[in-house]
Parts: sequence; structure tokens; C-alpha cells
Amino acid sequence: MPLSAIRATNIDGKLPARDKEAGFAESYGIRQKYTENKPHNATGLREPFLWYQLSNTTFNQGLFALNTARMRIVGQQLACERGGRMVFAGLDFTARAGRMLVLRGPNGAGKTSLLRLIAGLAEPAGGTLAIEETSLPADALLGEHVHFIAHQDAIKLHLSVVENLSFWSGFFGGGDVPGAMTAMNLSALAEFQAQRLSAGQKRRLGLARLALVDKPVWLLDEPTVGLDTASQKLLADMMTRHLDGGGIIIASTHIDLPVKSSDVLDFATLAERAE
Amino acid sequence: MYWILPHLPNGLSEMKSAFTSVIARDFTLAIRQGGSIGTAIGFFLTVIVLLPLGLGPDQQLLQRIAPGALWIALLLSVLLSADRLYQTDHDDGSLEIMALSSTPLEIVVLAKASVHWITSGLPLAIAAPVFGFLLNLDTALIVPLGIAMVTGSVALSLLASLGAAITVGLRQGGLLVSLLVLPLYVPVMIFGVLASSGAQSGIDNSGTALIILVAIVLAALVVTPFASAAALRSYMR
Amino acid sequence: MSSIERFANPTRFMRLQTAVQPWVWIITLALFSVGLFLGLTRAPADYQQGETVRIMYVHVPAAWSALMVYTVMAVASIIGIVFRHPLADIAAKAAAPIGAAFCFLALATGSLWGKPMWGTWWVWDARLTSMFVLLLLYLGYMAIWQAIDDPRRASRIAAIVAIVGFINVPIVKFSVDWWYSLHQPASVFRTDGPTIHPSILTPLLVMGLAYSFLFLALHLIAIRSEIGARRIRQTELARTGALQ
Amino acid sequence: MDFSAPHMDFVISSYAITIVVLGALALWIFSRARSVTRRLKQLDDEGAGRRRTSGQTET
Repeated sequence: MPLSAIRATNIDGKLPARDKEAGFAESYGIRQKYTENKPHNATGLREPFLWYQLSNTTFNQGLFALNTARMRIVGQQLACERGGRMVFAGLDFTARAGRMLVLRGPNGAGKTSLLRLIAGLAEPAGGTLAIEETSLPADALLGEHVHFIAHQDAIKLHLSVVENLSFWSGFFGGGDVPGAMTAMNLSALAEFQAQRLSAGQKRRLGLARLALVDKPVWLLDEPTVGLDTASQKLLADMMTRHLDGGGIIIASTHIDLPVKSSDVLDFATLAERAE
Repeated sequence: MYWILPHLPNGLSEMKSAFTSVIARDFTLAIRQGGSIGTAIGFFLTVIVLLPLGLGPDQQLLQRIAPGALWIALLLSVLLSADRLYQTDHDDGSLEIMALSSTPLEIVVLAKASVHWITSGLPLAIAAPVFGFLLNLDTALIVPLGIAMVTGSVALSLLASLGAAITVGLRQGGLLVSLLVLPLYVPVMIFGVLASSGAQSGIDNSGTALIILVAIVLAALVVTPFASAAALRSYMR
Repeated sequence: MSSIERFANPTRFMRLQTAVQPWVWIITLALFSVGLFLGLTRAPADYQQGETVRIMYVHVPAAWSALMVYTVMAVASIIGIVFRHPLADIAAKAAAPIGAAFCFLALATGSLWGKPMWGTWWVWDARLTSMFVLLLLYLGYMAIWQAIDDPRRASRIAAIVAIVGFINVPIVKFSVDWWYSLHQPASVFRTDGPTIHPSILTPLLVMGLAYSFLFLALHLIAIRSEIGARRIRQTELARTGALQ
Repeated sequence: MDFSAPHMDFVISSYAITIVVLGALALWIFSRARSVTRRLKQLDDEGAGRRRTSGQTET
């Protein structure tokens, strides 16, 4: 996109009066652009490599209190290509604050691809993805405000449960390790090395990251794989708490989680429309 | 970049904690898993043993080529020890989570590269001059060789980690890494050898060579984190 | 649709290329004939090297253009990675084999020149050595394109390789010169520099220009076919997308 | 220039290898360009055929 446009997103905006950080920003002579009711493309990973992508949002996690009350993630005409093959095209969806968007569909329909695309780990072959009605600065990248639970649990087998969690909390600049362990009922296993855990326990350790640091958007790829009913209950409770707090969840599951207020995006019907 | 400034205090503390936690984790892992440095030194010794077998046991010849031979063995073993630096993080998905955080991936790269230097590059650089006696190394050269190797191994580790990042998503890493990184090693080796082989044909340039070697190290310190992080990002998209 | 905007500029390039192509070839052939005529008939034989000096007229321009092509490649890579301009990635990829060929020629003719001069096929002379490293850089760059299937990913990684290599080239040159000046063999002879007489310099420069234009001509065609290949991939992609 | 001069074979062979390599390079590039254009034309014909049979447009 043209440099002028990007500069415009970085300066020359007005702060909403109610923002408690306004004084802080003003005191540095910075006038932070807000995009109330204005969508903007939010995909991709941030590259300090490109000087014009550098901006305060790289650094100011927690500086701007997220106003997720009416936040929406809107994808329009999204297309995704993988391995030289079009996975899906013309995909529209909306994920609303306080609601869970469930992705349904056969294997290879592109559920994982969509989640990666939202996180910024894949580039759309077409279409736009936007955060709407958020207090994130205009050049915020969605990826920096999501929890992404993929098939891999992102745990180190040679570290104990508590070591794994405290690494992530340290990496994210502070998190609630004991809370996370209780949330996924791992306290008893705290000192176990991850390689001695069962598959389900490993999954729980991976999911505990959700309770470790507070992020407005959760992207869950088959979170229930390998979980027994008790753990599924724990996960469901965690998700409900997140939704009640005004968070957004986009999850691909085969089983029905006992989570209220969920919309469904069915990839099967999408494929039919593509015909 | 003026618009970063107000947020730097906040961002810096966050990046610092990310940096330190990555270092702590990789260090713990290196110690728990162990073996890697032992393997590297074993490889180093194998190269050293092959040289006399190939060149014949002529003491004068060995003494003359000792610094260069030790340098070649050093850079090969550093290169191969870094071959899989990002592999586990890439395979178990940690790298993606790190890339999604607000901490620049450059910081992660810097942390991992420095851990690799501490656990592989530095021990090798210290061990190499000691094993010089196998090649009948002139004892007067042991100290300058050690200094040059400890300095140069920083650049070796950084460039090796760059190679590892460039090939992280590929099946056959090793050969490609060598083809990509060894040309980058040329200046390091040349000035490393010059800095560690004392007087050459009358004139002694080792001091100047060492200074240039430091300059190369600093340049690598600036360039490689950005290049490696960009490569890792491209593999995740 | 992104594919359209992705190929908007390339299509303009195609039109431009078809327009200039014949002229580029005419200029190339003209320069080659002039350069060879001057170099082979007008330029004098060297008083100590005899006719052997005429190898210079294919050796030195090859070395020059090998360096030039790598520069073109690096600049294109920078443009590609910063401004995400697809044509830049394509240009960088298309340049690599041509530059590698020039580099190989510089080495081969250099060795052919060295045999009568030094009495051996290869001497680790500073220039030849840095040329050798440059060839390795070219090979590494092309190996990356070979190893990665997805063109978008490959272009980014290859661009990083090219840029880092470009930073490395002058350092290598500097270090190799230093290294060579320390272990100086007996016979050193210079192939260029201010001492050259115009009757030799003129054909040399003309040949250098001819090589540059040859690169331009071949590069334009290579870019064109690379764009075509990408477009083929896009179309087949769209077909599979419509099918499933 | 006189062809009886010493080392003339080296001069000739260096010019020869230059011609061979550059010729091979040019040939390779030309052939690639030709094959690509052929495939493109083929694809366009198919696309046109598909459009004619079913009214669906290019993606």
C-alpha cells in the first residue's frame, strides 16, 4: 500500500476524550489515530524490516485499553491458496465480541487455513480482513492480539509444566502462571517434565496459555482433541469466561462445546456456493 | 520513527523480559539435552585428525598450516552445530506463537543466536587452540589464536544461525546451509587467520586484522538478526 | 481480485519489452562486432604477453558484467522485499543464471589466460578468488529458488540471500586483496588500471558495453517467460479452485 | 593478428568457450520462452472453450 496512506494512519488523528491514555499520548505531542467504525486490513506479521510498518502498536500492548465491547472481525471475499491449490474463495464471515464463531466442515475444507489467515500466519490470496469498532490503533495487526492454539502445543518436552508456562508468561511480559495451571487443572503436575505427560495432559498444557495472558481474540484449532470430558468442561468454562468478558473466539471443533451464544460457519455450504 | 519514542519504555521492558526468558529457556534446554557441544567437539577433532592423515605427518608443514586448519575445523563445526537451531521451535509451533507476540522476532533470533554462541561457539573457540598441539601449533600463537577465535566465533554463530533460519522449513538443510553460509565465512576466516598467525613475511598485521575482525563481528551483529527474522517470517506465511 | 493487480504492471512491462526488444538486439550485435573488430584487429599485441593479451577482451568484460548482474539482482531484491513489487522478484530470479554464466566465463577465460602467463591452470590470484566466491553466491541463490516450491515464499528467502550476499561481496573483495597482498607470489600482472593504453582500453570498454546489452536482451526475455510461468500457475490455481 | 603466434590456441579456445556458453545460455532462455508462450496460448484456448460452454467467468 502507498506510503502516504500508512503515514496517515500513524499521525494526524484525534483521541477520543474518554481514553484515559489521551493525556499520556498528548504529553509526548503524539496524536493517536483511532478507527472507530472504520475497518482496516489487519492481516500479516509485522516486519521491522520495513521502516514504515514500525509504529507504536508494536510496543504498546496494554497501553491502550482494548475497547472490545462492539469489536468485530470481518472477512470479506477471502480467498486462500496453499501448496499451489485454492483452498477456499469468496469466504465471508463476521466474528462478534462476546460470541464464538464455530468453523465446521470436512478435512481440507480450509478451517485451519482460515485460522492461520486471521492470525496473520498466511496471506489471503484475495479479499480483506478487518477489525471493526475497536480502540486498536489503525495499524494494529490482529496477530498481536490473538491467542492461536494450533495442532502443535508449542511446549518443550524437556521442561516441566511450570517451566513451560513461566517461559510463555515471561515472553509475553508477565502472566498468571498459577491461575493458568488451576484453569486447566495442571497444578498437581506442575513439576512433571512435559515428556512424561499424556497426550491429553500436553493438550491441556498448551491450552493453559489461554488463561496465562489476556488477549481479546482466541483462535482455537480443534482445541478438544485428546481431551476427556472433564477437561472439555474446564475448556468450556474458560471460553465462557472469555466471552462474558467481551472477547471473541473463533474455533474449529467437531464436537459441540457447551458454550452459549455461538454462530456457525459451515465450509460445506461454502464449497457448494463455489461450484 | 519519532512516533515510537513515547512507547519505548513500555516496549523495552517487555522485549527485555522476552529476551531473557528465551535465553533462559534455551540455556536450560541445552543443558538438559546436553550432548550437542560434545558432538561438536568430536566433529572438530575428527577434522583435525583427518588433516595429518591427508597431508602426511610432516611437522614443519603441519606447524605452518596449523592456524588455518584449526580455523577451518572451527567454522565447520560451528556451522553444523547451528544447523537445527530453529528446527524444534519451528516444528512444535513455538516459533509461530513468538512471531504473533508484539516482541519483534529479531529479539528472539538474537537471544537464540547468543545462546548458541555461549553453548557451542565459545567452547569450541576455547578448545581449538588447546587442540593445536595435535598440529604442532607454535606455542607463541596459542594466545592470539584463542583471542581471534573467541572474537570471530561470534560472527560464525550469527551467520550460522542465519543459515539455519534460511533453511528452517526445508527437508535437506545441511548441504544448502553450507553452500549459503561458507561464502559468508570467507572474510571471518581470512582475518581470523591473519589475526592469529602472527608475523607474515616480516610484517606483523595481526593487530589490524583483529580490529577488522571485530568490525566484521559488529556488522554481522547488525545484519543477521533482521535477515534471520525476515526469513523465519517468510517460512510462517 | 489480487491476481489482476498483481499482474497489472507486468502486463505493461510485456508491452514495453516487445517494443524495445529488436532495438536492444541490434545494439548488442553492433557493439559486439565493433568491439571484436577493434580488439582482434586494431588493438596491438602486448610486448611481453603477445597475442595472449587478446583474451582480456572476453575475460574482463565477463568479470565486470558478473559483478554488475549481481548488483542488479540485489537492487531488484531490495525493491521486491521492501515494496513487494512482484516484477522485482521476477527480475532478480531471471538475472541469476545469466550472471552465473558470466561469472563462470570470467573464471574459465581467466584460467585459460593464466596457463600461458603463470604456467598453471589456476592461481589463487585475488581477482580470480573473489570471482570464485561470487560464483558460489550465485549458486546458493539459485539453489534456494530450486529448494522452495511456493514462489512467493521463495522470492522472499532468495531476496534475503541476495541482499546478504551483496553486503558480503565488497567485504570478500577487501579481505581477499589483503590476504593476497600478504602471500604475494613472484609474478603479478595487472589486467586493468590506469596504465592501459587507449588503443586497448577502447575495445575493452566497447566489449563491456556489449556484454551489458547482451545481459539486458537476455534478461528481458527471461523476465517475460518468468511472468508467463507465474501466470500459468495462477490460471491452473484458479481452475483447481473452481473445481473444488 | 597472426595465428602463428605462441599460445594462440589459448586465445582461440577462450573465445570459443565464451561463444559456446553464451550461445547455450541464449538457447536455453529462448526455448523456455517458447514453451511458456505455447502453454499460455493452450490455457487461453481452454479458458475460452470453458467460457463458451458454461457461462461462468474467469476466477
